[in-house]
Amino acid sequence: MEWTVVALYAGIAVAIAGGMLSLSHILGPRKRRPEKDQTYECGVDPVGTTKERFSVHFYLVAILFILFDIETVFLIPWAVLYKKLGVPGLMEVGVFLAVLGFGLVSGGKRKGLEWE
Amino acid sequence: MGVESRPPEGTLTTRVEGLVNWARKNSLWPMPFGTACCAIELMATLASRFDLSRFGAEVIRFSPRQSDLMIVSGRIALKMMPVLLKIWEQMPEPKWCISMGACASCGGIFDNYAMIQGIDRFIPVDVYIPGCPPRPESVIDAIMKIQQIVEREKFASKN
Amino acid sequence: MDPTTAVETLQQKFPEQVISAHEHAGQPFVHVKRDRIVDLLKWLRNDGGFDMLADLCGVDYLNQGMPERFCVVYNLTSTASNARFRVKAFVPEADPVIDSVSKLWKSAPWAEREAFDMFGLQFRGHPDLKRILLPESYGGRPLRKDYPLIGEGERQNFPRYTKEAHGKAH
Amino acid sequence: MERPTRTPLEVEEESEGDLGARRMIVNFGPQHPATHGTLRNIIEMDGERILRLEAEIGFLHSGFEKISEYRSYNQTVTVSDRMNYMSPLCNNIALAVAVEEMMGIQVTPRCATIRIILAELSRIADHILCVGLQAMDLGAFSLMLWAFTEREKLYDIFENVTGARLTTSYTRIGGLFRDVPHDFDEQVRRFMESGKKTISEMEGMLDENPIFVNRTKGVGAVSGEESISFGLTGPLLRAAGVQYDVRRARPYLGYDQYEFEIPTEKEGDVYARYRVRVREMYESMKIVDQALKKLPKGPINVSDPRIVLPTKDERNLPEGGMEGLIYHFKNYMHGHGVRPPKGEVYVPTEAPNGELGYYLISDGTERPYRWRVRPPSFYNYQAFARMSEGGLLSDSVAVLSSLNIIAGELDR
Repeated sequence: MEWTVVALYAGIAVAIAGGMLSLSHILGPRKRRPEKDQTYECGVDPVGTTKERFSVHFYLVAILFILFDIETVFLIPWAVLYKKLGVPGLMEVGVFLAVLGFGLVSGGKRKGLEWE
Repeated sequence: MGVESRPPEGTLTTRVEGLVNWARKNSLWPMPFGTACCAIELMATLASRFDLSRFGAEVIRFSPRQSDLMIVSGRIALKMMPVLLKIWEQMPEPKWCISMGACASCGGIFDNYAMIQGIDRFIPVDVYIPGCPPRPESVIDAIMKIQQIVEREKFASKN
Repeated sequence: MDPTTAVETLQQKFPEQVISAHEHAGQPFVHVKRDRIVDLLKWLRNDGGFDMLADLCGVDYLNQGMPERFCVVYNLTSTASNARFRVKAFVPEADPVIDSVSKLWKSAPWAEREAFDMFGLQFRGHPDLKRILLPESYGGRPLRKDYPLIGEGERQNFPRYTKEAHGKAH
Repeated sequence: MERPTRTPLEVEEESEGDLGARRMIVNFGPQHPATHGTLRNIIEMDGERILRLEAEIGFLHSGFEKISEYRSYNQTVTVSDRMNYMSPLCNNIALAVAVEEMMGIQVTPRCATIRIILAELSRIADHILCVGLQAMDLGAFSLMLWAFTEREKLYDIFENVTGARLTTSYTRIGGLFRDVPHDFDEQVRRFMESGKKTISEMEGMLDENPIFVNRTKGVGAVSGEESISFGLTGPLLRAAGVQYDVRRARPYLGYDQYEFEIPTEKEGDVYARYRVRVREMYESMKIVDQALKKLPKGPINVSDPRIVLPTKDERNLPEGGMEGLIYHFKNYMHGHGVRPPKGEVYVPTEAPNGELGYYLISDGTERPYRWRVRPPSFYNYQAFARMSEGGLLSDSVAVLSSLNIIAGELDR
């Protein structure tokens, strides 16, 4: 019984998202012109090319972001049921947060968060 | 193949047309092409006293890709004209243009070598707002006029 | 150093450079030749105490009876003694070139680029002399007195987009 | 004239072996939310770090100086308030002061006091919006709306006095367009209470706010000597430790009869500029208080008919007699009107952004021979490249909004 609710919920989500995208794709008028397909760069002709190698720092920043983003995602189910889980639940989340907190602090120490 | 390109016949399309126009009318996303003093009055129109969001038009988009109403507020110099043309060109199709203020509409007090004497010489303008700078009330009146234009838009005229 | 003593000492130190000294509305200023303008201004800055170049601009004295047609005006300020002083260097129309003072003040480069843009005055030794206010492909020198107010048609010279044609219709 | 495309900066080909990222060129261009106007910066970046920044201006060059050579002095007042449209009254007053100094006119005490009140009010209007926009650029959107509600109150005052919200064109050579309405001081006092409250709220929101402090402290710092060499003036120069204010250095309109301090900081970074602007707003309120208390009665225009229009009854034949009519005619016809003697003058005044100087050359006719404006934004923006090179891209956004560049004044 539990799973039908989840499936229904997922189905509605996909329907809405998919519907918006496909409808606008189908109904939207498309008038392609060379001028319109040029990349928008503040209204002037683009300068330089984007097919360059990016600095590795961007990758580091992205990974750190994903790490702590997922951390908050995992907190949500606990936050919903924190009354029922009581103290043992709190302990587990404490450990979870401590491990990630330690990661954050050590990353900060090794200048991972600085841009340099 | 857009919703307009299907050949309109009979009442069916008028209802669809009416619905689409109603939706477009109430969610005009302005592209503020603000250069000079009129841009400050445009900001005053968007601020809390003369709130433009009562007309669904307060979502200020600075990229032409997501906007359908260009408000040219301020004077357009020689160097800025190519930028204006490129941005007008890069806006997706159902697009309208407001020429706000005397400088954008006819060059205003600057009848000299450096100033474009009215942007309607180069891009199609739907509504002109007189004034230097126009009061926020007249900017809101212009937005309402644009909404009337959008309301009466026929699909046949589109493709 | 207040302006009046600055005028006298200038006349002693650079006798052949200073053409004449004037005063109007309580503001003394001096007309100089363009040859040793950098040393003159360096002296004014280092010993004269005029540490800030408030403004640098060009003037077109077309048949106004001035020593030359073009003139570059240096408005100097002394932030310590609040004194103001003005040096006007004259540049002949035949060869409108003068030494750049961008080595003395960092505020000079853009002002000189504007004088170049508006009057066509060349500045020898300028790091990057090109138009600043008008597009690079602009032909004329607008602030010259013999340049028409409404320009020479540059303002109509753009492609025209119309709603029906949905594309360039020029 | 084909479209002037910018030749891309030559990017040296780095040797194949080097694994480092090649330099990326970003366009911080004319149509951009953070530039508050039509400025363009071509930025050469290594990752987020800015290596070289080249500013390009002129996107709003409207030929002010050329059209002013075809107008009489009183007509150029309308031109002057289209330059710095954040504080138009300061421009009008600066122009009037310049021409009056050239002609040696002494304005009436009432006119001088009204001008000082309006100049300080428009300084508050300029600073409060600059702080609001700076906070908006760094993420605090609500501050911009607070700043705008205060500005709307100031618009009401300006509209009540001059008839226009923004392009006031209020001053005339030797006087003012008209006298202030009777409820002027009570309206200004009402604004001052709410203004003080809002400014202290904005201060409370930003002063110790960790995000604002981290984003602004130590960013774009310039030393005192370097600011003087760059020709920086106004809040930028005072934030770098140089106590230089034209109202104190070269008093005009009777600024020397008012006590007010010149707020200065030492670090010269974005946070110091914000602090100087906020403290300057309080000083301006102090000046307006003192000026309101001693607002004298009396005429607002100089009584010299050659310069100022005779009043209506002076013009009508029975009372004013023939002279009134003749002076009215002379004031308006070509070749007559305000004609300063042959000569030139450079008069600096303290605009909110810095020293706004008018360099006027008169050849005896009623039209200026050369009408040169020393715009503070022009020289302040020149130092932008020096301030943001070496920093991160997001720092350059903070620096740009701290310079408070107004494109109308920048490109003239």
